[in-house]
Amino acid sequence: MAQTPESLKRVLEALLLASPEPLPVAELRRAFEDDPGPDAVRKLLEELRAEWAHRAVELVQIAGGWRFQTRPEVQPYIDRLKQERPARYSRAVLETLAIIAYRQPVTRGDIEDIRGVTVSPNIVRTLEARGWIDVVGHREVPGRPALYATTRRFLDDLGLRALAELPPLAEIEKVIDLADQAA
Amino acid sequence: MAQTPESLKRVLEALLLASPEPLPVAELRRAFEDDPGPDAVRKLLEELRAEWAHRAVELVQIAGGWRFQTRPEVQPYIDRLKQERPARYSRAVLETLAIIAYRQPVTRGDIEDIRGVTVSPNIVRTLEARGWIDVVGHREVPGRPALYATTRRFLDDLGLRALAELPPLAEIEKVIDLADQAA
Amino acid sequence: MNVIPEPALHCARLRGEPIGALPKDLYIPPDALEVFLETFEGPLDLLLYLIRKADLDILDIPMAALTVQYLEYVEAMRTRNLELAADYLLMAAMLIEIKSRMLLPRPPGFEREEGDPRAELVRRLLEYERIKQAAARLDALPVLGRDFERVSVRIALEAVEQPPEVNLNDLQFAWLALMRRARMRQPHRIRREELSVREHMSLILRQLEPGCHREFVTLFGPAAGAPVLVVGLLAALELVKERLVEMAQREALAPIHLSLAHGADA
Repeated sequence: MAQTPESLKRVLEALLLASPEPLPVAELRRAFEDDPGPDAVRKLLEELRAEWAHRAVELVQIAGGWRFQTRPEVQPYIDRLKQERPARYSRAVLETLAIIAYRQPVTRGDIEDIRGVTVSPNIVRTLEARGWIDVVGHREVPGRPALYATTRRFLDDLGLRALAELPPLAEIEKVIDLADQAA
Repeated sequence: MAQTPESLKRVLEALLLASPEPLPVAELRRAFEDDPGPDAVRKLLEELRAEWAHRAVELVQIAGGWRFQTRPEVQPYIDRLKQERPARYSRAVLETLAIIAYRQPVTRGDIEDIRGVTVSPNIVRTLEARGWIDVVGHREVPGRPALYATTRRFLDDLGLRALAELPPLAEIEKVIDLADQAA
Repeated sequence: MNVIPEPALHCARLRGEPIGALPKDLYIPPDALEVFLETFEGPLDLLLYLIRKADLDILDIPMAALTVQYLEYVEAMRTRNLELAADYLLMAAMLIEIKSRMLLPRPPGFEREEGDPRAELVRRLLEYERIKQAAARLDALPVLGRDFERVSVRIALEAVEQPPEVNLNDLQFAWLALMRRARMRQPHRIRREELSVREHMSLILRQLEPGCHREFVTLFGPAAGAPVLVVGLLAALELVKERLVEMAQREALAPIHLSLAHGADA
């Protein structure tokens, strides 16, 4: 194939459609014998994104790179074809995930301090099995508890480019200084 | 989504793009709450096929149903992308290979003595699978451990005519001495 | 018989349906109480509920009233022979302690240092509430596999995997490293590791994916200065020593490659 912008775009489209994992620009460039350069690739990706704007599949940019994914509107159709639907996570799992996402890296003890209850190993295992959290080290205190953090897969699965794109934590209503109030 | 022919077509497209398996018409119809009927679905699939005629991905009908697949012309691009960055063997594998090359025939025990750590069976298997080492006999001691040596293929792959063409050890040792003196 | 404070039941749900208010003297089946209590994620959640329900000012909690209410719930649990989680009892003890400290007359001048005895409780309640909200917002985000799917167009042909290349230099330097190590293999004191080294160890581990090789310097970004690279190298060596990571270098001064050790992720 000659490398006209149009043919480049068609190749990029095919590569992205064929890849189950998101592809970063640097990776996409490796596919070409003559590297079109990052700017050209980015421009073509933006054009592709626009071309797909009116379809039921969209091209998105997330932490791991660029990926085609179905739009939420078609999910009911897909669900009807699916054997099983993924279960929703319990509040305990979601709160644990939120603490790890917003306060990482944290130990199980940190999570228990914030939630005020014991954290069952199952909860942590569920999130690890999903590939959303992993152990990034150990805190150097007695017992060397594991430090958990969210993974890139977590961002990818939620369609985010970075942790900064998570919904912001609610502002603490007022700066509390009860000591001053009492004084 | 209202079921206009256009929106039906977009949903069919998304279903097929998201399915790793080919989907027969009967299966596709199941995705809709109001079954559009086999003829309508088939007509839309034909239209879709025509729409994709000028792209690097095509919609094809095979025994199992309909599926999207990449055209053969994009295969070189996919291959380049899939090709791992020149993978390399771990230090453990290289050291084991060096020991077998220079000290052959050797047992796993010999390798462990020189490396000072256990040699995992995986390392030996990796080198055997590559066709670079094989078992040339057994040492006649309790347990009759296998004796490993390098193969003809090893010499060929490294561009050597004979083992004698390996860099001489004396030279290597000299390099270490020089380095140690400099330190 | 103990009566469950009635308004609480508004928030109890049985199979997703709210359980309506029950007349005070009606027998409450034990499993209904259980379901009600299960809607709470723990003592902080229960306290928040009590505070919000009674429209109390979280920044100025009337400790006496709140403690009484909380203890009523705990008592109800106890009489139902529900397994009373230690977490709930611990909180009960903490509430009583705060309440009594507030009753103590404080000598003038001590207020400032000691502060309000409720401060820590309020901090925890607010932090928990934020996390609770954050969890709900996270759950509202579209999730792969639930709200959207990845595409998976079939690739017509599959590529053949390329085995790694090895050349004479690799062998020579593998041997060199072996010899050098053999000479140095003598007992040496283990230095106390610095925290920054450990931190970099995690940093390296998390960037390595099973089966993939990464060039050492790419782990730290282009802006990393010499000190970072030195600490990074120490960390990498430590990981190698602990057999968590494997290192490969084609020749002196050539790029150092790191990969996860086999079995490290087991």
